[in-house]
Amino acid sequence: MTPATASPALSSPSLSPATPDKRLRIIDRTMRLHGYASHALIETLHAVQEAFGYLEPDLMRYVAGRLKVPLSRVYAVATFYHFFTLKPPGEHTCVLCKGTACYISGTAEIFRKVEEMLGIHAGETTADGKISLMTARCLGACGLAPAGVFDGTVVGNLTLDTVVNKLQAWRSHDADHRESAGDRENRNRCR
Amino acid sequence: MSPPTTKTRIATIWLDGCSGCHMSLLDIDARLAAVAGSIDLVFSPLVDTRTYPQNVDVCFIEGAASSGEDVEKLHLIRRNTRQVVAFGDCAVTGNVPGMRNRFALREVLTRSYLENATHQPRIPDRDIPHLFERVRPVHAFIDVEMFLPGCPPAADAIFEVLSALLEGRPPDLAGRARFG
Amino acid sequence: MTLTIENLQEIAKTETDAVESYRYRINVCMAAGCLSCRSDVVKASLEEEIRRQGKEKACLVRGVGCLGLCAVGPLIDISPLNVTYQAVQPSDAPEIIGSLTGAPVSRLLLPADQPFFSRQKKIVLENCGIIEPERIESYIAAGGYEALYQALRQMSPRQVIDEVTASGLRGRGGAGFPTGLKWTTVYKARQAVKYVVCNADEGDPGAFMDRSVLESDPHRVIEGMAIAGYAVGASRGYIYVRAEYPLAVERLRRAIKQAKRLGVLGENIFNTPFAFDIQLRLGAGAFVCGEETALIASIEGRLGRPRPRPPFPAEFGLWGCPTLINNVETLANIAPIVRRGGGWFAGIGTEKSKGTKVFALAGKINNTGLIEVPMGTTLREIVFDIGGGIPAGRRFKAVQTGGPSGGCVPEQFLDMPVDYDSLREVGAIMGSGGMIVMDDGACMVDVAKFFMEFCMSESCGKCAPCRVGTTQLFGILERITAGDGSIEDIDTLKELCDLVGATSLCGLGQTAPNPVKSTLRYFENEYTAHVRRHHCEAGVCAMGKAREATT
Amino acid sequence: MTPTAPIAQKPRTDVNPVRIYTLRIDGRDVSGREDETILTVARQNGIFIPTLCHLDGLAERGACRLCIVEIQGSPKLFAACVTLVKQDMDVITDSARIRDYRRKILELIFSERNHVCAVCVVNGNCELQDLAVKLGMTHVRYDYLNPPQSVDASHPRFSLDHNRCVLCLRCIRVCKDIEGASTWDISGRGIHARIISDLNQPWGESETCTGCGKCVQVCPTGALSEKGKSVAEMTKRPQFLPYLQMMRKEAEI
Repeated sequence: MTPATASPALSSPSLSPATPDKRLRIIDRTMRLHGYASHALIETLHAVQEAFGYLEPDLMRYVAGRLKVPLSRVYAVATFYHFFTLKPPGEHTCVLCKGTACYISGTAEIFRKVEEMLGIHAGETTADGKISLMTARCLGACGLAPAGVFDGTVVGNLTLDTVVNKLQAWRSHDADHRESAGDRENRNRCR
Repeated sequence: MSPPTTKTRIATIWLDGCSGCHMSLLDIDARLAAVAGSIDLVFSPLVDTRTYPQNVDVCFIEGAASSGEDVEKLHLIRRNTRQVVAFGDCAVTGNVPGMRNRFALREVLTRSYLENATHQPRIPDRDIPHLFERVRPVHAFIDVEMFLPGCPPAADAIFEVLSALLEGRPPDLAGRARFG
Repeated sequence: MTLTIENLQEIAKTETDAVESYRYRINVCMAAGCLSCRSDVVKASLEEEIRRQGKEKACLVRGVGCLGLCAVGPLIDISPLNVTYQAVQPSDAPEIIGSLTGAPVSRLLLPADQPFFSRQKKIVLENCGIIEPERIESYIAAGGYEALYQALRQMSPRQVIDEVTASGLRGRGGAGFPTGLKWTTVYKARQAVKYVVCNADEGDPGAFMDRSVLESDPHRVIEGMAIAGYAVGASRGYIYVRAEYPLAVERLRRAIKQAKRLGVLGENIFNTPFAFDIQLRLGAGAFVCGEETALIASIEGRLGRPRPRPPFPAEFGLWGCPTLINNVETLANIAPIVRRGGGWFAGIGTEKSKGTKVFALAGKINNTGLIEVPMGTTLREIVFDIGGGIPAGRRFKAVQTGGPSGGCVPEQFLDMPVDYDSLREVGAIMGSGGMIVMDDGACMVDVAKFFMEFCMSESCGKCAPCRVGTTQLFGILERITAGDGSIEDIDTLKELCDLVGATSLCGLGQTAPNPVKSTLRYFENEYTAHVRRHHCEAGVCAMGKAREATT
Repeated sequence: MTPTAPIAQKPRTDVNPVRIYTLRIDGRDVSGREDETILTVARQNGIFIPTLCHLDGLAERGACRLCIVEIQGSPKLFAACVTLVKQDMDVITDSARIRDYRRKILELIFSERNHVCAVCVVNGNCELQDLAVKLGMTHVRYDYLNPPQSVDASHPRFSLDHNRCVLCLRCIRVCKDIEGASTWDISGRGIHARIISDLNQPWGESETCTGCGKCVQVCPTGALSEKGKSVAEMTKRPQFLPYLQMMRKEAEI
């Protein structure tokens, strides 16, 4: 995950030679687009997360150096906004909506059962790295409550059974299953 | 005042604390003698009474509430006492006994009775009061008329409270009492 | 090349002719709701079926925005037959295409006289479900960007503001501040650089109006912003949109690109000196960023923590410049107001709340979805006529409006006209327009706990009353719903509500106690039942865990 | 408090000259410059308003809410540290309502972390402790939250005890605005907000900390302290701040 050019010193923002990692170029492009202005921090962190799936410390360091933003502020912004995650996501991501309409329609119960089943809490990934469980404040799909997002696809009118089946399918999936780049991209976008 | 005596019936009790507040009480020294004539110490670790009497005018409670036994005592005190004083930081805030609250009770017991034990490691479980998961101040369980913070409260402050109670006026603790 | 009105009209004509050259136009809802029911697959299979039956010349399939009735998606609408189908599956395609010339497919038919559709009045949503959100031509064919032309070429900034003021439009983001007044303040500021910001960080859980507007009619918002920019003297705008709305983000990006290419954004718009450019900024999951000063901080790439006001953003906003902040729905009202005049708009609604309001109906109601009704429509009409009432024969209990800053309106106020002031009177607020209907299966203490949990985790942590107060409030509510509460807890609740409301720094903290306050006001008996009898009437709260401490 | 001396400025002709307003604070007639806050003017006149996040020489935040005051004619409360004086303003800094709110806010702050004065390094030299006395807070009626907070003693000269932090953010402000190092910031939000250095590294491993100790001197509680000092010696010296600021302005002219 970590780019080979990790940890460029704060003082030398030029310390990013052409790296083979395409993802790093996406981040560079975002910063360039905003003229390396410090106010592009949030936009850049979005780009980092979209490219890498999470905010890796060395990348935060890299962004801090390029945008001339204190390290502490990068960390502050990365943890203030709940959209950002500092932990690598699992192979699959299950987001359950905890908006009002979904709550009224019983997501709390589904959520409890899912936590129990996976043995993890919201924001965590199962030990085998298979499934990440997240909550969303509101997906804006209240008409379809309870709703959730499974690997980037919004699914409405959830029941405990549909969720459990979906998770079971992910779990039992053979290890040789490799998700396509498109899947990953899609997933990151919707998380 | 209650019929049997015109003296003010005072009790003190020591729950989860270090007895430092009681030491501070004794630090009032000679001035204690001055008020001795008007008080009757009816229950206290300092005197030899087994049961908490009825009709107590004032009770000084030192220490936090950490166990079922503590709370039973508190309710008994409340029933039989006109004015309850939370006496010292442990009673007022939970203070040092409350520092275990940020750990699970199990962790605390394991640490003290198993990991750090040099002889027969065992968590005691027989014939002892039920320990609460969290230590709480006195006012979390019963109404309290007066709070006297300090670890321990200064002898001056204690004396002021005592004399104010005897004189039936509100105590003036300005500059005399604070947490810690 | 500069765009002229003739160009605009030509684009509109070409588009209309192109669409009308087809005998049948099949509109498939491609907003997030129906998309999650695979309406994209439905669209593809319809196209496939048309090809198979060789009807390419007669049938046009278009992906349009939200048709409103999300409960029964995917929805498709066929004109000029005036037929709407619900819950369409890809496998229905042959039957639907086959029936175009004959009788409609009755098993999919949505009754045409549904009050859901007939009782609404659409201004903000007038194009939703009618135009293709991904094509600017489609918006122009519906009269799009004419208002911008009119404003730039025929009106002075002052006149534009006068129309907005005359319309009586009030901010649709929640507080209901008069829009004209806000515009005037920014207009009067002397600085050369000013900004217009569109607040599309729809954070209320249970509200999805803005998302639908952005997904269904993004150009309307862009046009509103450009007009606002002209009126107040700003040449740059930002749209601050939730990253959780990927589809809205994508459509906005596309729309901005199209608008720039066509010349309705950029330099010398419609051959005038006016220049306007819009950039997108993604929110990152912080409800507090709906607060103006926090939103500004976030656009500046900083932590979204509110600062004390004054100075207000209208004087000292983005990068210290005067900044106009309006929410999506407010801006979506601008083009129609300019086109048809403030007087027309002021003729709709009630005395103090003009125009229409979009509501997102959700919760225990049959017709979940998006509606737009004139201000002053009663709750009963909204819930029982348009919304179709409560499902499964349950009883109506309350409707929650205004999200975490709002309150619960109980049954006795069902005949109250819905407007800013009457809602406030009963302890709720208009908010952004989320309406969550609750039946007798909802426990009001649990609902209050839900909102307090929301406020606690969305508190930015800057000021002590909100940071610690919401945590304490939540702790008490948790205790009560676990059956461990005491009667004193209810007093402490009231006391903390007062404290947090009176002393918090920003609107989030000041309104955080509202859900508790309003449920206490109308449903205190439920609280007392929880603490005295350890009983939850709705059966939601799992009571009975013995309170450890009381032994 | 010492009144801030007016700083010599270049004469400006493009705006109105600076205005001086007369107003009333607690019934006393006072005057203040248009850019002065209620707090500044009150303190110039010896009127006490409690503060916690405010510190002379640092940018205002208006966050602790202890300095709330009433202004006649408005039902709202105003933070004195960020509210500018206005002509004919009638300010009340001390009423039953305000006293009650201030005490409750202080109780909330005490309930938030683990403030155990008896075992604290600044016992006796603590602004929070003093405030409890001044505001007559005898006990905390809310539940203690007792969060599991940690102590960072990795720095050779200083230590950070999150148990005592009140999130006044003075350390962050002094480090950013005065020292210019921006070592400190705040991670997370709401009740989970916490002071961090750099990328949430141990303080001793911070790459940006200059070790100047300004943060320690401005910290109102025992959250930041010097190692190797006894409790009695643990006094803070934030007075350097107005001096530093004055000297810097002097240097600019």
